[in-house]
Amino acid sequence: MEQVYLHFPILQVLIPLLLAPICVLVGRSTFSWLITFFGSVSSLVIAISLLHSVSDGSSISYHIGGWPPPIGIEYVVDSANAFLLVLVSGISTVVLLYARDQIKLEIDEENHTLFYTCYLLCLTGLLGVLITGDVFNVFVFLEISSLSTYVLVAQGAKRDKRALKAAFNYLIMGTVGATFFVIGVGFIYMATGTLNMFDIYERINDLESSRTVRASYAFIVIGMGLKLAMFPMHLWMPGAYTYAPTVVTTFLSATATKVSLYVLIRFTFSVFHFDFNFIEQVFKFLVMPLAIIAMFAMSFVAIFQKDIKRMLAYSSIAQIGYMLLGVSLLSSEGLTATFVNLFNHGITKATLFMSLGVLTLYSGKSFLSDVQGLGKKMPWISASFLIGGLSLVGIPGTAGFISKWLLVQATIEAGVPILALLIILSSLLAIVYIWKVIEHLYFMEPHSELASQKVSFRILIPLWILSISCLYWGFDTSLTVGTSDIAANNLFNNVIKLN
Amino acid sequence: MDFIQVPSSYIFYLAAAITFVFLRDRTLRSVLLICVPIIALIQVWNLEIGNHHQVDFFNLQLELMRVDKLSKVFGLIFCLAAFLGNLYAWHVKDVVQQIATLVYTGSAIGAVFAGDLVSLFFYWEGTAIASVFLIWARRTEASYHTGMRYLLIQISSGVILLAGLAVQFHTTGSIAFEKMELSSLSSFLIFISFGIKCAFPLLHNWLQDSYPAATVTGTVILSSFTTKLAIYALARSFAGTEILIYIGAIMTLFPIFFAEIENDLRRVLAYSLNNQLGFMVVGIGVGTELALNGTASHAFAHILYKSLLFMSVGAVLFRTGTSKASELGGLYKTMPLSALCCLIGAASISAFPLFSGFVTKSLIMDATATEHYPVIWCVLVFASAGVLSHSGIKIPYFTFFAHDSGLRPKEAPINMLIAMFITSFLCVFLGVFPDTLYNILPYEVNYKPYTISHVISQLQLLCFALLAFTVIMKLGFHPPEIRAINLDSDWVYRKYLPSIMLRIINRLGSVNESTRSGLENKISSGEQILLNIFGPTANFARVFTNGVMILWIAVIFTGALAIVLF
Amino acid sequence: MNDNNKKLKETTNPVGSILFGWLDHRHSTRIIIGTLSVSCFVLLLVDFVYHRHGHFMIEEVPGFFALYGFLMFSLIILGATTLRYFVKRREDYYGTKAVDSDMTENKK
Amino acid sequence: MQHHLILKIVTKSIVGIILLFGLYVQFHGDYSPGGGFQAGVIFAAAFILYGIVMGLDKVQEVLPFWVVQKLAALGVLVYALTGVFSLFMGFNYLDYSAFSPHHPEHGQHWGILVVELGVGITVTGVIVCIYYCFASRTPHLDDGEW
Repeated sequence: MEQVYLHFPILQVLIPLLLAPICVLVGRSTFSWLITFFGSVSSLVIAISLLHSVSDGSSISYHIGGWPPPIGIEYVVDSANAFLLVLVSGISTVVLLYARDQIKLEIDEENHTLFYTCYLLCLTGLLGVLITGDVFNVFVFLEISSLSTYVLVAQGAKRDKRALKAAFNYLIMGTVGATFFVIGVGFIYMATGTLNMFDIYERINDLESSRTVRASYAFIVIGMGLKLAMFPMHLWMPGAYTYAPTVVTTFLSATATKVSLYVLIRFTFSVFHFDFNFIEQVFKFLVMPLAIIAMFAMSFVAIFQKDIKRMLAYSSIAQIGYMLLGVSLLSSEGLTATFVNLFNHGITKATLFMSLGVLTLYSGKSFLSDVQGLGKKMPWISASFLIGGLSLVGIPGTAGFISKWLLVQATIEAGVPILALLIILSSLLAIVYIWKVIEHLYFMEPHSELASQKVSFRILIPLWILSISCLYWGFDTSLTVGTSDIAANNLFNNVIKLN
Repeated sequence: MDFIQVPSSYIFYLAAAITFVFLRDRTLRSVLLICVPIIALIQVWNLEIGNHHQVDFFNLQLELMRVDKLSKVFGLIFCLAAFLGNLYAWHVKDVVQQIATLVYTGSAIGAVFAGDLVSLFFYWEGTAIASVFLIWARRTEASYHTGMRYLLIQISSGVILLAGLAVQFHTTGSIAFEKMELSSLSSFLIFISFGIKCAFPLLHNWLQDSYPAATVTGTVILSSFTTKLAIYALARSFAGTEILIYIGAIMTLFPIFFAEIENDLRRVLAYSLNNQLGFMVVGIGVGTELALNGTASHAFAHILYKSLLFMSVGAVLFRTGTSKASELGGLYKTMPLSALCCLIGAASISAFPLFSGFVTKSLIMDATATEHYPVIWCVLVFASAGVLSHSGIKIPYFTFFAHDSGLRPKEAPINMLIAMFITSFLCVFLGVFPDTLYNILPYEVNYKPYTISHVISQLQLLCFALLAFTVIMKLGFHPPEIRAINLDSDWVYRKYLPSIMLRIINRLGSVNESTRSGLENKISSGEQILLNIFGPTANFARVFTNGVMILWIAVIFTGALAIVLF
Repeated sequence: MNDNNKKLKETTNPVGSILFGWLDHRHSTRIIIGTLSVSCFVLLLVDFVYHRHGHFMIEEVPGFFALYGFLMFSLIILGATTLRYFVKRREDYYGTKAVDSDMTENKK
Repeated sequence: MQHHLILKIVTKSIVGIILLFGLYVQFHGDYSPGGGFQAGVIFAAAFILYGIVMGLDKVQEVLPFWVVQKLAALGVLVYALTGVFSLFMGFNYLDYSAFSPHHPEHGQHWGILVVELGVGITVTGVIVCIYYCFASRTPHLDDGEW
């Protein structure tokens, strides 16, 4: 116990996991919030210190129960997942800062404790997926996060009963996805006889022609495709994001799909060998075309949406297209771009959903006409939506620009400049739908009956933390791009330097 | 003295931030708006030659303060113009305009000192985005549409610049913003990008479209920066590129005719602006020291007298609510001071001796002559007569004299008058003491504008042109001022292409045509097609039952399996 | 008529009457045209007295600039009138999407 | 079920035996078939049987809803704290050797037992909780409810 930091990998997951039952046992709304917040902050602190210690490209391994890797479960931290650990726990902390007020309005008092419990479990699951080095453990944590997510989404039912149907759809789709995934994991186990990622990597080398291995990859791609809302398996997503409570939407949009994408990347690079012929084929003929279709089709769909939350959900699917495109280049640059995109899009979407949530706090609906003219009445919040929107479009000086820029560079490096053109074209579509919101915010007269609402600092502070970080990461790219670069190189060369 | 080396643009951005956050008091804001350019002016004046401020961006090193004599002269005049423009706009209460002005001028000055293409690109887009708010600030539907068109063109200029810079970086690994040859793809793209902002022929129409659409004060600000920034960029990168001479010559020519028949006086000035840019572009194309001096000094003088003209017409617009020649006339009775300033501006732009235009334009004319471009020289002389016709005569004559319109507006507000006086003073001062200006030019000047030959030939040209005007007016041949607009090449994308697009869309789409009429409706039919594919009720966005979703998964999975196994 | 004149007097700016008051004089147009013609004539004469130096031969032809200025100005007017024949359109040609019709509406 | 006297009598006598059997499965799980999950289900089965026969109100007198909820959480806590205990003893998480550092085999034995206890508590709680939720569901929803 004297060297706590040696146990940071497990504490990362353990603290929220431990606090979840405590939340239930305590059973008071305010206490639960405090506990949750404490858990989230300590996760963030741990994640940052982990990121710091692996920032030189090394990795940390932790053996659960003292059993050495191929036998026991191993937790591995390298720059790839440490980076996302920071994103997930950071977003969670910021979201929690403002959750208190928002939750009071959106969820019945008696459900608060359980809400926070589920939130903690969801956080546990996401962090666990990221940190574990065991393929079956990935599935377990994925299910922990997914199951609690279904509950969280269903909590939107107080405002709109359609949340229940959305949560049910999500449940079905998520479960199907998880099933596909676990079948894939089963096949891998069948072929290699081990569950440790790095052990599999060693053993799978000669098994490229094995049909079991090939089929397992197909299962995993589809399973994760469902979870990360890869077009056309995204159908659960607009509903879930639209009807879930704002806090949940904000948190999920910034983290859940990103974590699933991470799993796909991790499996492609650290479990399978990315230079397997069949993997290249999958990315070339399946993922890349679907990603490109998603970029355009979903942006067009977003343009025609009247409900801003739904519009942003579709925009997320389009953005996932960018990330998948980055991965499917199967190059180190593409992977860097995707990692930066994961991070930047995470904070961007969180900013957008959060400011939207505050804008529609009192009207309770998020149609375009509901935010009409709020630019004057709620200048600070509208401004932060504006910043988020600019970042989503990729205006220079915002975080979004950095990720698009890297992606464009990666496509040019990969020798397919036509993709760069497509990326720029689809960014223009993003301008259109963001502009529609801005237009309603700033260039229209507000509804007269809407009195000016005071927004407390507890909401403003987290919101502006996010908005400013949207801008900040547009200037200071040393952390995002630097870490992503190391992460991508490690994954690409499969360097796991254990210390 | 590290403080003095920070990028000047930061001062403006900081002021914009302060304005946005703190200043609720209108007077304080106006004071700030006036003080900031003065501070920047002092800073720029004291800058030493050299590269002062580097920033790391990705793996690139950005030069934010490249100070040499060329950038310094542009920096100075930009600060001066910002000061005059803000003084003129003292009465404006609109925070949006004030912030836009600060960001816009800051970006322009930043771009002047940018030592590499990446930071140039950022500032380039900064000017585009900030300036559009000066157009939107008028808050009418028309200004909104005009602003959108303007923004689209300005942004595409930036995008092309970005493309050029990317190609250059990819091929040479350098992002230096230096002199380049018009031989590679990258330089060609950059050239086009500069050309758009510089309003090259056929790329020019955003200028005439947008400047009359901005607010009274907005146009004064707009007229000073965007195009002159492009001139600076061209002078920096493409000095001595011969094609510029011909482009410039055409630029001096065609706006003359349009200006002559244009009714909106601010658009007349926009055409005139375009024509003056032509002189500068010719100077860049010639590329000798004398010619570049001419370009820089002409830009300097031009910013002043063009602002002055826009100010006086703006004052009229401010007081009467119109800037159309057909509605104005006889205003000298009640706005004599504005009329006087307008006359000084007109004399300067027509290059009467003792006014600023005379001492700067002749540098360029002389350079073309020395380098033996007789045809170009003749064109420029011709264009000089043209300048007299629209800016020298038309603007003051139809606004303040001509037939009495019956309007009796009050004299311009005091702040506008002060701004106009200072500008007039500078115009005359530079004309009388040209050496003040010559001393800050990029190269050493051994040129005497006031030789007897030169003065006489110029006076002959101008006086006889005036005589011709008198004769033509007496004979009644002068095109009358009527309420009408004139088509320019923007007609192609504002009317012609949309109609072609619609024809194509109509061919493709099976849209019920009988119920629709007019172009607007047809555009919306294109939207309708998209709506049918992507709209909320279309297949792409519908919420399906779980069964259908599972079916999709099955399809995709079969695909994946097929790819993997075979 | 008298009333109207009075009203004009009242609204006229005092500075205006100092600067441009003489324009209201009956013969002001004649004075201007006269002055212009005389100065043109003088300038033309100077050409025959003083030998100008220029870069091109043609510059040294007496009266070149005068002739060039006069002719070219007429050419511009002629060209512009011709151009107007082709490009003139009604003010509301571009509908609500251009400021020209905007101003028209403001006037109404 | 009001008239099913036999059922009621049999239930009353059998519930105790089921609970006992549950305990047996629980604590012999480490070296014979069984363990926390099975034991939890058996435990829950006893309460569910009681609930089915005697009615929901009666069983909730014995085991109120809030207790069930807390039980579910408590089990997880027991499990997690076992791991934390080994952390505090200076071992890796869930390293059962911490329970008896000098005889690791005994430690493993103890550790498994405690962890299984946690699992058993949670499973009991969750299963009963699910039963309560279904059994106490509103039979019919009005239009307004939706």
